[in-house]
Amino acid sequence: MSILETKNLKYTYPDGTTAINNVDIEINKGKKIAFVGRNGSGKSTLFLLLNGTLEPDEGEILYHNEPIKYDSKSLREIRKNVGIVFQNPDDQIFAPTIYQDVGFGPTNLGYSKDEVDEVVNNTLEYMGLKHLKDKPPHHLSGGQKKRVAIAGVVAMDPEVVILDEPLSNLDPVGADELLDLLNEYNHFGKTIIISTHNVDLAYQWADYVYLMSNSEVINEGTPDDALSDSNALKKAALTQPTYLEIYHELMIRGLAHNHRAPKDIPELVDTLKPLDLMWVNVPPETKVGDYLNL
Amino acid sequence: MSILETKNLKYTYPDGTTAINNVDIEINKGKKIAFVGRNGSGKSTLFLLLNGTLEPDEGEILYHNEPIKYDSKSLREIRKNVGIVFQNPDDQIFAPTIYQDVGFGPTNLGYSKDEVDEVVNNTLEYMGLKHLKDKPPHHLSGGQKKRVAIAGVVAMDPEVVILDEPLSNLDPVGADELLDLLNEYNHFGKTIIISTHNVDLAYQWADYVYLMSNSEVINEGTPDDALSDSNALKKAALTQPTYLEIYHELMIRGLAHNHRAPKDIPELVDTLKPLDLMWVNVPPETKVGDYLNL
Amino acid sequence: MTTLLDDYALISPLRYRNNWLKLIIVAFGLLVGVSSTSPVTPLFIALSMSIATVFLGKTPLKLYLKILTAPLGFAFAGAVVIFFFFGSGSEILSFNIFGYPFIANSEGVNMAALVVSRTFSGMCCLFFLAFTTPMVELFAVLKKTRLPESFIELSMLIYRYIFVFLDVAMSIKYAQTIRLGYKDVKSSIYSFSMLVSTLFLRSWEQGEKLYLAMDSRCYNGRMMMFDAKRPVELSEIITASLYFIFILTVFYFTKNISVV
Amino acid sequence: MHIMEGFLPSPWWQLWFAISIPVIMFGIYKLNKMVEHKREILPLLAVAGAFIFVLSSLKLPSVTGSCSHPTGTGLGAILFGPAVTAVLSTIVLLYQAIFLAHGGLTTLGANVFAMGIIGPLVGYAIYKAGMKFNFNAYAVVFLAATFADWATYVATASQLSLAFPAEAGGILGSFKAFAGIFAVTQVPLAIMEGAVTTLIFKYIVQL
Repeated sequence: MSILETKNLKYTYPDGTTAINNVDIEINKGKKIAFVGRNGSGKSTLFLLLNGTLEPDEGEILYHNEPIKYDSKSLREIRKNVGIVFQNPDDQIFAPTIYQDVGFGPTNLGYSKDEVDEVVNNTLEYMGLKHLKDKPPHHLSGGQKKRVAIAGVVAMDPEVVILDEPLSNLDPVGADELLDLLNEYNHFGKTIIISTHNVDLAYQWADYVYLMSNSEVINEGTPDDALSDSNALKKAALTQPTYLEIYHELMIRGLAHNHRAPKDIPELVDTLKPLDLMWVNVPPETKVGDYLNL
Repeated sequence: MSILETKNLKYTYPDGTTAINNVDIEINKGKKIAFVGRNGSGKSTLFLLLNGTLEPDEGEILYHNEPIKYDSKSLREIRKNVGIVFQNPDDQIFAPTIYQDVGFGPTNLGYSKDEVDEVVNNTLEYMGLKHLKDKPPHHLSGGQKKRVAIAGVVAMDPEVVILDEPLSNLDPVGADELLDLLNEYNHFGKTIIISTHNVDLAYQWADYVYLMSNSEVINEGTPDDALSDSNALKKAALTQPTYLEIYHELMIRGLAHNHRAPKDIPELVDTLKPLDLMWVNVPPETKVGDYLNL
Repeated sequence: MTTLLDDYALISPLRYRNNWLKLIIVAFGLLVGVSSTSPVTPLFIALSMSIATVFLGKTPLKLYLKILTAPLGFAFAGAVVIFFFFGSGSEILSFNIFGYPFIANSEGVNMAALVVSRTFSGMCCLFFLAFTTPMVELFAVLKKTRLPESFIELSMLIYRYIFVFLDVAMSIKYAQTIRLGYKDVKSSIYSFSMLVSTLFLRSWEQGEKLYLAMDSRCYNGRMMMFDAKRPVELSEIITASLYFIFILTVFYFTKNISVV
Repeated sequence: MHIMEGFLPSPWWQLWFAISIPVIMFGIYKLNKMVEHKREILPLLAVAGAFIFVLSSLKLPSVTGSCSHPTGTGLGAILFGPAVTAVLSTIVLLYQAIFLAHGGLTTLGANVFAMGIIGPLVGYAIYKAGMKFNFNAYAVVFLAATFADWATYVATASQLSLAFPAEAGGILGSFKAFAGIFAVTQVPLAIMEGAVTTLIFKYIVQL
């Protein structure tokens, strides 16, 4: 079921630079989608178009198969349902305490005081932030701020959550925690869109990948497909995902099974042809007790 | 030859949290050194101690085997020679144009106008920024800003350049360009220190690695040594470098040579036992033309 | 580095006491201090507020003393003027500097002592408030006082961005110091101008991002208020009342005491 | 430098509140109208307020030896008008009192009058007059910001001398003394604030 769709989208900044050109995408419900591309390839602009903050010069955006309208009532509707988490949490957290910040969206949606209280408490609990609720944002670590920024969006109960470079500046533990959280949220049927320049992340995490370069979508498909075309990747100035690259090297040398593309190290090792089950063609002149040179 | 050395260094923030505890390090001339650890493990504080910005509570820092003194003349000397590039370039580019920004340090060193001009032009040339020299910094891309920030430090001709998370927020191309630049600078005999939470980067790039956790150095050595001890890595909440992990998996299954630890994909694939040169022990009952089960 | 008292208030155990009670105590101290006619009562108030801040509020004593010296510069500079120029009465001290006569008389000396003690007392009351009641608690109080909502909203947004920009300012200043930007007066002025300009640009950009962030979360002219329940206990009311009576008694019996 | 808590005796501190409050009320009225008309102004006011605070908390080492600081109100008046700047200054002064122990609560009225009302008014008047006569915009901004800063400190000195008139020469006599300490030392800083504001203004024009 398509939630968001764009048709022939084009957007040019007031100074004349084209930021989005000819973009056709379709976001399906409950999926994990990654937009992969270099900085400046148009990902962030596309996101601002998707929640109606920017208005396209050409083409249209369909939300549940209806074109977005740009009057304030329709915009509220779309912004409630398509939440954006920006890259830098300091740009997004503006209230004096975590509790107030997470409550900002629900309050503006017109929830009653008790409803706001319930939603905020549930969200904070869910995001593992309850103990921080009375703290001001500047007392939090980078990873905690990131989660508060997400909580502020999640509290509005959007259908789609868009995250711009969600793992930037997080260390490995922080990144893992955040991915777990996103996956869990996705399990509840929410659609999640991220942008990243990290092909490994997109390859391991996403259900569907859009490869962007120079304001256009130049490739799309499952991660295996979209991220194995080396011409498209070259155009996007990116390289293959590490595991995929190793797997291809192994395939070329005949060392790997024609297995499905490996997503982690155990899977990668499993693609290797297991030596202890290998059949060897013994040359006719072999004598009993000889060593065989394969 | 040791340029910087710390002995039993300890630093506590005014609010009582210990940021550096019992740190003994030795930085040798012309090396590439990486400090690896999670965010908040003390790397940035250590850097501010190394160039005299913070004064340790206990222990001492030796610069060319002489303890650092904290009078303003000695501090000038140490700051000229130990340059720091912070993580966020926006916080360190403050002049109206790139040219003025890069000239800031040399001017403060008391160079004449002509000398400043020469140094700045050379540095900009070297960093590939010449075409941007009259631009205001806020129009630059992230990668360009990073290079301007480095140019501002390099223009003071320091012996040691310290970079805090140099690759953060750079896309793969930007990251590669920056690493090339750092390696080239290192070839001219400059000592380079970086901090990172990216074990893969430290593993592939550094000559020597310090692993930090909880304000302490918990392991050190060549990247192969320092980053293969899984207990220490676990304590630091990090994982093994990808190539090393795959290599170890292969070793466990007897699929790899006891090769030196691989640093890139070709090296990794080379560690695999080449099947066409493998010696097989043929059991006595084998007949000519049989298939052998290894 | 700039120390903001708010950071200490957030971790003070007194944060969780009733905000109104704290405000009433502070208001009482301020008003009695500023109305007193002898330096004795202000000194009593200063002492009691300091004790409360350091022992009940768990403010580090070293920090408290350091912060306390900051206003003294202003107080003494102002007091010196009053000392020599204000009022009439018997002459106590007089001398000439470069031909200008400096004459201190009893009224001036008394007024100077009074003003210094009032400032001292007022500052200690202010410190008690600042070290035990973080701004996030005061927003709830402001809301209850029916100040216009836009004023409170603006205060809350300013509060948040003060810390963001302080961070930026500190980082830039570090970067400048490391490149020897504050080695002498001339370079300090130059560096400071650039710091301010950069900071302004960053603030301006942040303002645009902030609008974007508020708008994409359906901003409709409403900010959420912090509304913590901080019940007041009977014992606290009794203690506070006893304190008030004590101070008023001191006030009454010492009102005619003067230094000279 | 603002007047410290407890420094102004009755009835002076009440008097300054009485004068400042109506101005602030008018400022809030203007603020509401502005925000209603153009919602994106609120975030800009917020960052401007935070900027003014941070500016005033950055003490300049070794310029005059006193703890003078820039006020930022000249720029505020040019950008948002004096009434709204008065509201911003009030919030900033409140935070300065509570976060930095700089200024005070009973003296808030007096400080708002000096920094939030007189300063912006002087700056705004110079700016408007200069623009009307088509003087060089940068020169006008420089003068407006310089005098907005300086007027703040002259106003502070006046408030102090009104409360503590000298025996010889009365208010004027003590004004000389207070101005010597608080206003004359501020001259270099006021000029600097003017220069920096001009620089900032140049940036804004470019954008």
